[in-house]
Amino acid sequence: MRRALGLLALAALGALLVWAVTGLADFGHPRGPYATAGVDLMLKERHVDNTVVGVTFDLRGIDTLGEELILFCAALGATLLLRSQRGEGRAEEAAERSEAERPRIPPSLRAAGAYLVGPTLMLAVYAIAHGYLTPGGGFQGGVIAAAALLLVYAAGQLVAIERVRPVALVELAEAVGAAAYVLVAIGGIVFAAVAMGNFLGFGTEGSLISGGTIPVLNAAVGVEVTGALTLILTEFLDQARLRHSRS
Amino acid sequence: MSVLPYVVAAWLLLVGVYGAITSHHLVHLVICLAVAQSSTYVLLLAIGYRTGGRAPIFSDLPPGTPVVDPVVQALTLTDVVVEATVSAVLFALALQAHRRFGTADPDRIGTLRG
Amino acid sequence: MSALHTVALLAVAVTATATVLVREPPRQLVVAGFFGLALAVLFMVLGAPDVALSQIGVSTVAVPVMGLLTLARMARREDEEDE
Amino acid sequence: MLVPMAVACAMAGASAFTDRHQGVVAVAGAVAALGLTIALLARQDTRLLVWFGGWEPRKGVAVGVGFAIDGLGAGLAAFVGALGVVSLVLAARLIRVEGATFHALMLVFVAAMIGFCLTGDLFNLFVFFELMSVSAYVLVGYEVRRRAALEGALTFAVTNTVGSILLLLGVTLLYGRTGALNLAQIGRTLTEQPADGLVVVAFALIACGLFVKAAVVPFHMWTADAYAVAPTPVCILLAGAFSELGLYGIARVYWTVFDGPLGAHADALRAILVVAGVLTGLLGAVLCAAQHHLKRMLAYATIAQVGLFLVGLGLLSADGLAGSAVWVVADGLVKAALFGCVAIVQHRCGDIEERDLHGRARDLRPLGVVFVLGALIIASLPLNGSFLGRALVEDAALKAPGYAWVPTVLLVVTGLVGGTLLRAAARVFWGAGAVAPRDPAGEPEEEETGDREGSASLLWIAPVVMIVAAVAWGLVPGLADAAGRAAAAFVDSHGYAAAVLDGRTLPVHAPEIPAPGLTAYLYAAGSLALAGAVAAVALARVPALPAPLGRAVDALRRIHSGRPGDYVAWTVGGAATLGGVFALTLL
Repeated sequence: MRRALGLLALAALGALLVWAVTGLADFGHPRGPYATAGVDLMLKERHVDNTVVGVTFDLRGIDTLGEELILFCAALGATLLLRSQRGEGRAEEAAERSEAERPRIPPSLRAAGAYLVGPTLMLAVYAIAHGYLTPGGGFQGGVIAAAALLLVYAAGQLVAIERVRPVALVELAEAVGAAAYVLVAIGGIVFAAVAMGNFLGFGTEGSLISGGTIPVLNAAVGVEVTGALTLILTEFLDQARLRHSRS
Repeated sequence: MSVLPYVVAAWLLLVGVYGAITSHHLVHLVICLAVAQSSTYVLLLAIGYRTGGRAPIFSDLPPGTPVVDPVVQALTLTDVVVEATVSAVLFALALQAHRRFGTADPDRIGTLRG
Repeated sequence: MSALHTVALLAVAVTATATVLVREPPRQLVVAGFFGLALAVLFMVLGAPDVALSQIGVSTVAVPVMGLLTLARMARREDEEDE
Repeated sequence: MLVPMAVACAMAGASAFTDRHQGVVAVAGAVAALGLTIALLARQDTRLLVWFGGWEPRKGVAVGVGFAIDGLGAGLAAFVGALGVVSLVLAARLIRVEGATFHALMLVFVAAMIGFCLTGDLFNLFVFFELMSVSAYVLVGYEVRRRAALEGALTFAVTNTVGSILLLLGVTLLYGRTGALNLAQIGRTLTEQPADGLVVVAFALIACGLFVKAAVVPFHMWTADAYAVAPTPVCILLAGAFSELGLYGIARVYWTVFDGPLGAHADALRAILVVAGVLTGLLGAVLCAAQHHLKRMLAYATIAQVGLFLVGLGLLSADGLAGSAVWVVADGLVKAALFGCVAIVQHRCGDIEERDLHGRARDLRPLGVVFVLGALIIASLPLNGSFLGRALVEDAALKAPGYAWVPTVLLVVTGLVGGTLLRAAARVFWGAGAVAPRDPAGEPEEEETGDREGSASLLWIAPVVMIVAAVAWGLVPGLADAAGRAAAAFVDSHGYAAAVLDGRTLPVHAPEIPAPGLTAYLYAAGSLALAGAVAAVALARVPALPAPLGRAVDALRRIHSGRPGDYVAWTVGGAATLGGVFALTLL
């Protein structure tokens, strides 16, 4: 019954959407002043080559601030939700850890390692080739860093099949997680500080707001993204690694 | 054919939500939501595309070259990160739910009624 | 609207459908990874390298791996309950 | 001007979550937020424009992100700030906080809601929307050890994610049409040509996204599940401001973007919105009356009230909007007080089921008085905020041709809700009536993890203060006129566009706001009487409902299955319906 209702509704919604998109400008002929205005402003007033970065961090910086906060929340939230289930005292954690030696690596994790090596290598190569093009894309940098760590970790998982004692990996995970905490906090604060400087510069145009702040924000975002993603992934990895000692 | 990109975007939304409605596994549910969300990326970028436009990065372009809309790309960047974070939170919830309820089937989870 | 666009778009549509219709979680996550790749290719074609890059990172690597780890945890717990 | 505050909250959050004095830092941050927003409110005469990074509009083209702060937005923001302070103070007593994560999240939550109130940019609206959603998911699921909390958070997150996707699609469509993201700019561009399918569908999508937030039928399913399990401080914020912000978003977007292109069909839209509001109110009231779980009861009461606010807003007139605004604040305060009472009862008795609590809270009778007072205020006891706001809405309804029946609906809904709360109060605090029947659908609820030791004096103060504030709110001199002026400025889309894009301020002629007349007192008396009757009937165990009605209510309750899939299906169904209705009527 639910499926029927859903299909019906989806069909109607789809019809509406198609009806709507026919009202859009033809593909390849965007309307609107914003795009060109943005490009011109970035080039003439900010002298940034990558207009995407320019728009993200200067023209619409406040959006990016909000987005970093979202990331911040998600990192906190994932940690909160995941930590709590083994947060009932270190002793138990120690027990879990001792149990965690020589874990049975589930097939899905091998699949992770196997399937992800390809894309991630491609990603790395692409990133190098692309790095010259965009001086410091915060998100990309952060994501790649996190992904790299992840690949190392996945490799570690694969190695662990050959009875490498995984305690070291757990410790590593804990350490990285702790470090990521600090990274997230610092990234947030730096970003906020710079952004606030930017906003408080309201009125005295050009003084605080120049292409100059863009790289700073970029770096801050990079730090924040790296920290947050690393934190989240590490938490998940801990989950997958630690054995669950209660029913 | 010039509406194909928009139609594809709509299709992504529909198929993703359909998957979410009929899902029997929380992880599957989350991924379906991610698919639905990706419809917004496609729509945004398709709207911003300019025929023959280059990527809006002028380090190797002379100023004045027609480029695609950088604004939508900025918006899409935001959107991508949002999706990642939401997925992370949902996965964490799914994990906890599986621990508490012993099942990953969203329909067999349930203590609240009415 | 070149042939390149058409191919990329269709690839995205197909992989998306597959992602939804493949119901076994581990396999579905792998399919989802390919869906992410298709999206990234489309973004490249649409002249959005930045977005494509972060897209690869997020929906090809981060999200599927989070899912896989979640599944791994779930699977292990079920094993323990069996024991 | 806002953003230093938001950033302060973020930094407080960040630092709070590295050091250990989180509680103090958090409250300080919230107080700072409150101060700033009140400062904003103090100068509500003209619109305050903040262009981030100093990106002023160039030749009437808004290139940057701007906040356009007017009276209503600033007022709501200040209200959110106040609630934030209260709930953070409560949190210090009520919740066993591990680390400072909770406070950090709460601060971000408050900051996001304030930003949502003030922004003048469509995509920025979406960003804050998403920000408050994400922080709210985590906050609702904060007590991870309770199954119900997890389930509530899951359904909440899934449903709202779908909602935000719809919202973003609508935003994208508008950008594709107008190439602008600033609200005023979009509105101005759209008025240049007649509305077509794209505009209508975009409006429908945006409305759906915000309706999910506002818990309007049929997008309301997640609400009770989430509110019933969230920690009480979070409940105060959710029930007091979160839902209402969805409605605020609708009002903001309509009166800046769609007023021009769709203004010609305002009558049809008015009908749609009022009907949706009435449905929401009635459904919420019925389900509220069917509840025995105190927090779920309050959650459904919130849904019912939101429906009534939507009615006031949906009348699409300045005084209706003013009424809703006044009412929202009063109701938020009352809700905070009620949730506070429930928290204390739970704290003492370790239980939250009305039937199990039967008479067990006799030693808390002073609290019971507060609870009863809150119930009476919801049933619009005269001379308080709710009464004033409701009177304004009634006037607006009577002015609008063909809506003379609306006040009756308000009477029924408020009466039913108030009566249910009275019933609960009588049972819990005075042990009146027979023991409630076992609730077929409900299941025993685990205890909430709150520290039992530690004096609850702070807990005691909060509800009293809130209830007093709610009464005092209605007695603020000139409140109605101020609200009327703010609302008039709010609905003046041309003035908004001129102020934002051209920097000109157009004169605003405020409507004549009459003092509550005889009819208002009559309606209030009516709903009070109804409330008393409902409570009496429920307590006297008269077979309250004829069988078919009872079956209908059970069926209604079964629909709220707590399954994400069902909720998503309902959401999409609602979206399709709303879009279809819009397409049929608004073109």
